[in-house]
Amino acid sequence: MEMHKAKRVEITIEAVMETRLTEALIKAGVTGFTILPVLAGSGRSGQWSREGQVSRAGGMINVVCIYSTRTSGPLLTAAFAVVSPHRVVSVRIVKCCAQSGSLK
Amino acid sequence: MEMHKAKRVEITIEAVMETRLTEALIKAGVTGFTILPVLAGSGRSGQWSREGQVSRAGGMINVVCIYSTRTSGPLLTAAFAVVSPHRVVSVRIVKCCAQSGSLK
Amino acid sequence: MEMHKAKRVEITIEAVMETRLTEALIKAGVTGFTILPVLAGSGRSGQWSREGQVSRAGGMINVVCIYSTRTSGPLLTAAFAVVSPHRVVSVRIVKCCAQSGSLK
Amino acid sequence: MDSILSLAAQNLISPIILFFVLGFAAAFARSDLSVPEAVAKGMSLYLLFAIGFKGGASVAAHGIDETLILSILAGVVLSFVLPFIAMALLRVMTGLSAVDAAAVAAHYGSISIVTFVAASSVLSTAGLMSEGYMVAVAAAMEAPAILAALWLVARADAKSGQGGGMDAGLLREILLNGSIVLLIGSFIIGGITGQDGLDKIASFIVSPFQGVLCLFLLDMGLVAGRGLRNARHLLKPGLFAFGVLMPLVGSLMGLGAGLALGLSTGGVMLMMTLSASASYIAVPAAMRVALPEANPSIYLTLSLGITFPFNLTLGIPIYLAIARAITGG
Amino acid sequence: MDSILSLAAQNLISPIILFFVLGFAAAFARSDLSVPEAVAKGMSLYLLFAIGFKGGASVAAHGIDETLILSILAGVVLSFVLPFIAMALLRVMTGLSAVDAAAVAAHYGSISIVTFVAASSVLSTAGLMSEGYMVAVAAAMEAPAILAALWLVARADAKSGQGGGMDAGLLREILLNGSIVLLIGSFIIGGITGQDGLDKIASFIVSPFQGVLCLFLLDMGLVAGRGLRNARHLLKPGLFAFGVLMPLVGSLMGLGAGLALGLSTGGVMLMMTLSASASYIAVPAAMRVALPEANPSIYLTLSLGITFPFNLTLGIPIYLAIARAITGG
Amino acid sequence: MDSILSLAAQNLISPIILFFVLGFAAAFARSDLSVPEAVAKGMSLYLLFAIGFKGGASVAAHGIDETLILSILAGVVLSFVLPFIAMALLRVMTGLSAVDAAAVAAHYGSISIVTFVAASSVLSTAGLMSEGYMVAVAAAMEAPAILAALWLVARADAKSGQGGGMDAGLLREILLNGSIVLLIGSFIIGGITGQDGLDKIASFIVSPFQGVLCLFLLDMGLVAGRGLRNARHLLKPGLFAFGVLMPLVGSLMGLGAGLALGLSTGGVMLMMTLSASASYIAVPAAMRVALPEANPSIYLTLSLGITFPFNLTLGIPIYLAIARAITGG
Ligand SMILES: Nc1ncnc2c1ncn2[C@@H]1O[C@H](COP(=O)(O)O)[C@@H](O)[C@H]1O
Ligand SMILES: Nc1ncnc2c1ncn2[C@@H]1O[C@H](COP(=O)(O)O)[C@@H](O)[C@H]1O
Ligand SMILES: Nc1ncnc2c1ncn2[C@@H]1O[C@H](COP(=O)(O)O)[C@@H](O)[C@H]1O
Ligand code: NA
Ligand code: NA
Ligand code: NA
Repeated sequence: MEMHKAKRVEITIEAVMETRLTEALIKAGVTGFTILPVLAGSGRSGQWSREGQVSRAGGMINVVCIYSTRTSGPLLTAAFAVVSPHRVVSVRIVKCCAQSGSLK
Repeated sequence: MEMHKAKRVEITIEAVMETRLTEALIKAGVTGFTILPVLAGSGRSGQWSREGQVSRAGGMINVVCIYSTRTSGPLLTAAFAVVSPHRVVSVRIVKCCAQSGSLK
Repeated sequence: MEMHKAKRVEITIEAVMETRLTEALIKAGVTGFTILPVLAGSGRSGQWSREGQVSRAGGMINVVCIYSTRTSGPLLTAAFAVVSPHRVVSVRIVKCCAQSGSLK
Repeated sequence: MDSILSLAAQNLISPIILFFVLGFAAAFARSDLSVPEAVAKGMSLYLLFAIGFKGGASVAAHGIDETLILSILAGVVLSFVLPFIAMALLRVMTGLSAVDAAAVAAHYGSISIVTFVAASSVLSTAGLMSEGYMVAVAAAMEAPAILAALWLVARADAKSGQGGGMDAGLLREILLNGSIVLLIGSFIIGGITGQDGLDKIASFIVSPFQGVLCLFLLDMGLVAGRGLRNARHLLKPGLFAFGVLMPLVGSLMGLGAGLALGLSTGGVMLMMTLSASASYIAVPAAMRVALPEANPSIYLTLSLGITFPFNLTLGIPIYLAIARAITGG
Repeated sequence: MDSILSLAAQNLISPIILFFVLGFAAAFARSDLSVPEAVAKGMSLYLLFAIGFKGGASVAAHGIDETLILSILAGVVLSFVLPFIAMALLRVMTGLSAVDAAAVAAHYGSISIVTFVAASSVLSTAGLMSEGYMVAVAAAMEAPAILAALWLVARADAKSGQGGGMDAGLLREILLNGSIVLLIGSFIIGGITGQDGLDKIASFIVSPFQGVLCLFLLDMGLVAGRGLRNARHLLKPGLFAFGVLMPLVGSLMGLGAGLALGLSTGGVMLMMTLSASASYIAVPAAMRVALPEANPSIYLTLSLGITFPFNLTLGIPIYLAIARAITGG
Repeated sequence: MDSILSLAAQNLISPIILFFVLGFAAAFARSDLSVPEAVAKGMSLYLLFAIGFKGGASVAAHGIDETLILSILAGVVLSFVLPFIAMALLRVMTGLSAVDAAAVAAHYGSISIVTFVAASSVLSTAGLMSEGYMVAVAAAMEAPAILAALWLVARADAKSGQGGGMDAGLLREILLNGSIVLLIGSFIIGGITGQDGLDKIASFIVSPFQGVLCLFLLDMGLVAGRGLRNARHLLKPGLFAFGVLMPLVGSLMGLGAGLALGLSTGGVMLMMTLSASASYIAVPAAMRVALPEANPSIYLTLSLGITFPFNLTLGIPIYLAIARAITGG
């Protein structure tokens, strides 16, 4: 299996923003991402937990997106346009490699 | 706590392949891994979500495996033998460190 | 968006230890973390799965904590004090970057 | 007054209230008792499905009342007007910023479906009927308050480019949010299939209803208690007072509307309860998108930690006593 | 013809169909209404448990019919043969690759347990009985189609080393998949404990059954609608036509088998429904393992987005009318 | 003896046991049948809610028995004493380390609420009554065993600084753990609202109870079977023998206590069952915090994989037969 250099962005964002973020990513030509559920967390806006919650308002999701180092510009711009007015966002970039072809 | 250099492989694979992958890992001598649930995702085979699903066919899991840099060969070979015919796989390797003893 | 250098610690720990760990983190001045659910895993104490479980004893959580490289000392000390007597802990440190302001 | 007290006492020792109190107390004692998110959501789907369907079947049984449309219109107007009153009270009683105040105001214009359900169950214990379409009024009151709040923000703070973002996507999300769709959908299906349909599923949506409500209120108590414990430092006296005063003010508006419409005693009491209750499901989700600068701890703590318990324990018997005294029901 | 139409109309306004339509419409309108995965799975466990147990208890009550074994055998044969017919139709009507066509064919040989449940509930509304062991026939029809499809792939594409991978592990997974085990296990337990056992748990598995089915079909509507919306670009006219034609063809094969076995009117109708229905739980999971090159969007969209709604709304009343007309029941 | 055997046989073919066996067998056959964690937790909340409430309502109906307090005290003492006996047996019969043995001992002092529920349902099938407050005794027996075990560790291994960590936080967690809070809370609410309250929610907590219990025991069978399969290499003959012997020893202690308290036949049998049963929810969680060096596979496999199935299938009919023979009930 050939490995390529790639970037891995991880965005922790309110669950209600999911569709907006994924639509922005797809519009920017980024079609590969994975969404992990989040149980609980803490940040500047305090501590929270999903236990017993009904509303989607009180929860986050974790969007992981791996992309080739060449396409970083548009991805970040698209994602950040959605993400920036929200206080509850963390973006992390790590160097990594991924199976050829699964990146865009 | 002493830190060692290690690799971190993250495999996003269909939930139905879980047993096959973990059995391959264990056979290859890799006994440490963690499986995270995945809510939704998008890739070459389109967008999907676990909401309301009953079948395990329409979902992925996230298998994270940390191992010492010396044992990388057999691990990757074993994992990839299971993983390669499946279109829905992403492998990422990152440099990291882990508590001594929890690696193999 | 400005990026800063940061560290990312990922701790896989028994679910029953959640409150103890987060309280230790908060006491150490670390107020940003995200807790992911874990479905199943394997380590020195064997393989396990959350399927059908009622007790919290048989499960793990994944605590991810991103912090600026300058504050690593107290964080690790606080976390490890809680974590060390437990056999089921994996700590990983990776280099990464995060949105300014969300770190502490 | 006497009857209010005895009714309140009787209400307080009903299983549903006691389970709410149990959850509240467990959260404050930091017990690890908790209901999984999926189970809590499952119960809320059940409750919406059941009350929607029963409302529709009741409309089918009693015929479409001429006041149905008027009542729905009244609900829309109340939901749109209440945030303005809430806003005015908040500016006087608290030091909240315009954005935070508007976000809170949106919650009080909208409604809490669980408060509505609890009020209905108090009604039936008291042997009173109500108009089946009050469920539709409840659904109609969910959304207008959100628009009012965004308008308030835009007015208060015309320069801040960020706040008050309302676009087509958000509007669709608000109008088609899951609870409205399920409530209205079940209402219509109940209306179409009528008594026949109700007979088929009565042993699912009628008989076990009270029991599910007990478990659900246990969870609400846990969530409300945990939220209040985490955010108690936010609860300035002014905010606390608002959380108790505003439902009373709202209930009086609802009383006026109910009387004007000529509703039954039970209908008037439900209209008061709807106006008095504050949302904690649909509106918080909309606020996270539309007013991300507003602090969620404030509006959630107020609506879920103060007003919801107040309505559940004291408000509902008060509204019932007033409705009875005035309509003579 | 007239009776089919009126039956279809009557079927269309039953609560279970209307909730399916509600879910379907909500998904198309992009409402955020959704059922948590755990709740959906819990409801499916409940349905399998209930129908298995009731089937077994009914066999215990009526004695083991001499045609039980023959019916199960007929089911196995039908499940194995139907994929070949489906494959032939697909090669004529669509441009699918051999692997994609075989994967689709496997779904149509196997069965949809929810379609079976909906048909049973239409039967009981119509006041017709059926053989209790039809549940066992349903379970027996789940797996053979998968083997047929893998054989089709191996034949069509003997050189491609990858496709059609069947090993001992996969065979065990298919035969012991959760829904078969629960269905057959509950059937046997129902048979052992008989009427006594049924009396003990009737208020769990009999009375609330229709209500749970409504909620479950709401979820099925949401999932089917969302799938269809995401994959509508795949739906060429040929594929769409296959999704409607194949269940009719299947139902005729089931009709033949049911008549040959001498089943009751209800039994014939259920045999038709089983043959007409397409799997969307067990077979997709097996295909992901055995035929990873097949595109899941195609087979899921066809079976869940086209054939399932077709059977639920039009197919079932058609099969009932035909069964009645021919058996004179 | 004869009556024990026929009772055991009768018990073995009840739906709840058969569903446990189904789950156990499915796990051993490596079927992928599984119950989502959230659904399993939801069912356990339901069971605790229902038995607590019914126990409280029964106390309200029959009046507070003078032996209530004494029975609870007896339960506390039993729970504290049983670990010492278990520890002694373990040191003789097995080669476990002090820490592992103490962790196992804690489980056998505490109780399994599902075993209690299964025993109650066998009682009611046999037409026997029992004291409603036995639910409170069950709750009181959950925690003392944990303290006993920590004391055992501290004594056995005074030097090892790590083990046996008991602090205020852990004590609160143990005493306020979710299942105790829900059980006692529901018991109190059942006591306050009495028959009235029970009437309101009976169709939720009484009629469907047996059915939910079947599904829950299916899950318990799956979890126990999977655990046993994964950890069968740990099961030395000595450990296995302990897992069968210890419940019998415990039941005799419970018998003595029940007779001394003058409980009814049903009460004696429940006291025996509580003493015989081993925890697999609250104690394992406490052990992970307090004795992290103890191997969870050992204590979970013993209590859930050996003792729970033993009690469910053979133990309960034995305890009932003994209680009947001695009390003449
Ligand atoms: N430093 C951090 N490390 C990990 N997760 C974080 C961090 N900061 C924030 N988060 C996550 O992002 C969410 C929103 O953060 P905030 O906007 O700061 O309240 C939190 O609830 C956490 O789940
Ligand atoms: N570039 C990517 N970044 C993150 N996750 C991905 C990426 N590509 C694929 N995935 C995940 O892997 C699954 C299968 O991918 P695919 O086979 O390309 O459809 C997707 O549904 C995602 O959950
Ligand atoms: N090398 C590893 N890679 C990933 N996860 C691990 C690893 N080792 C342990 N874990 C996780 O940590 C848990 C406890 O590990 P242990 O204490 O070794 O049994 C396991 O059940 C896994 O979920
Ligand atoms: Na209101
Ligand atoms: Na078929
Ligand atoms: Na015990």
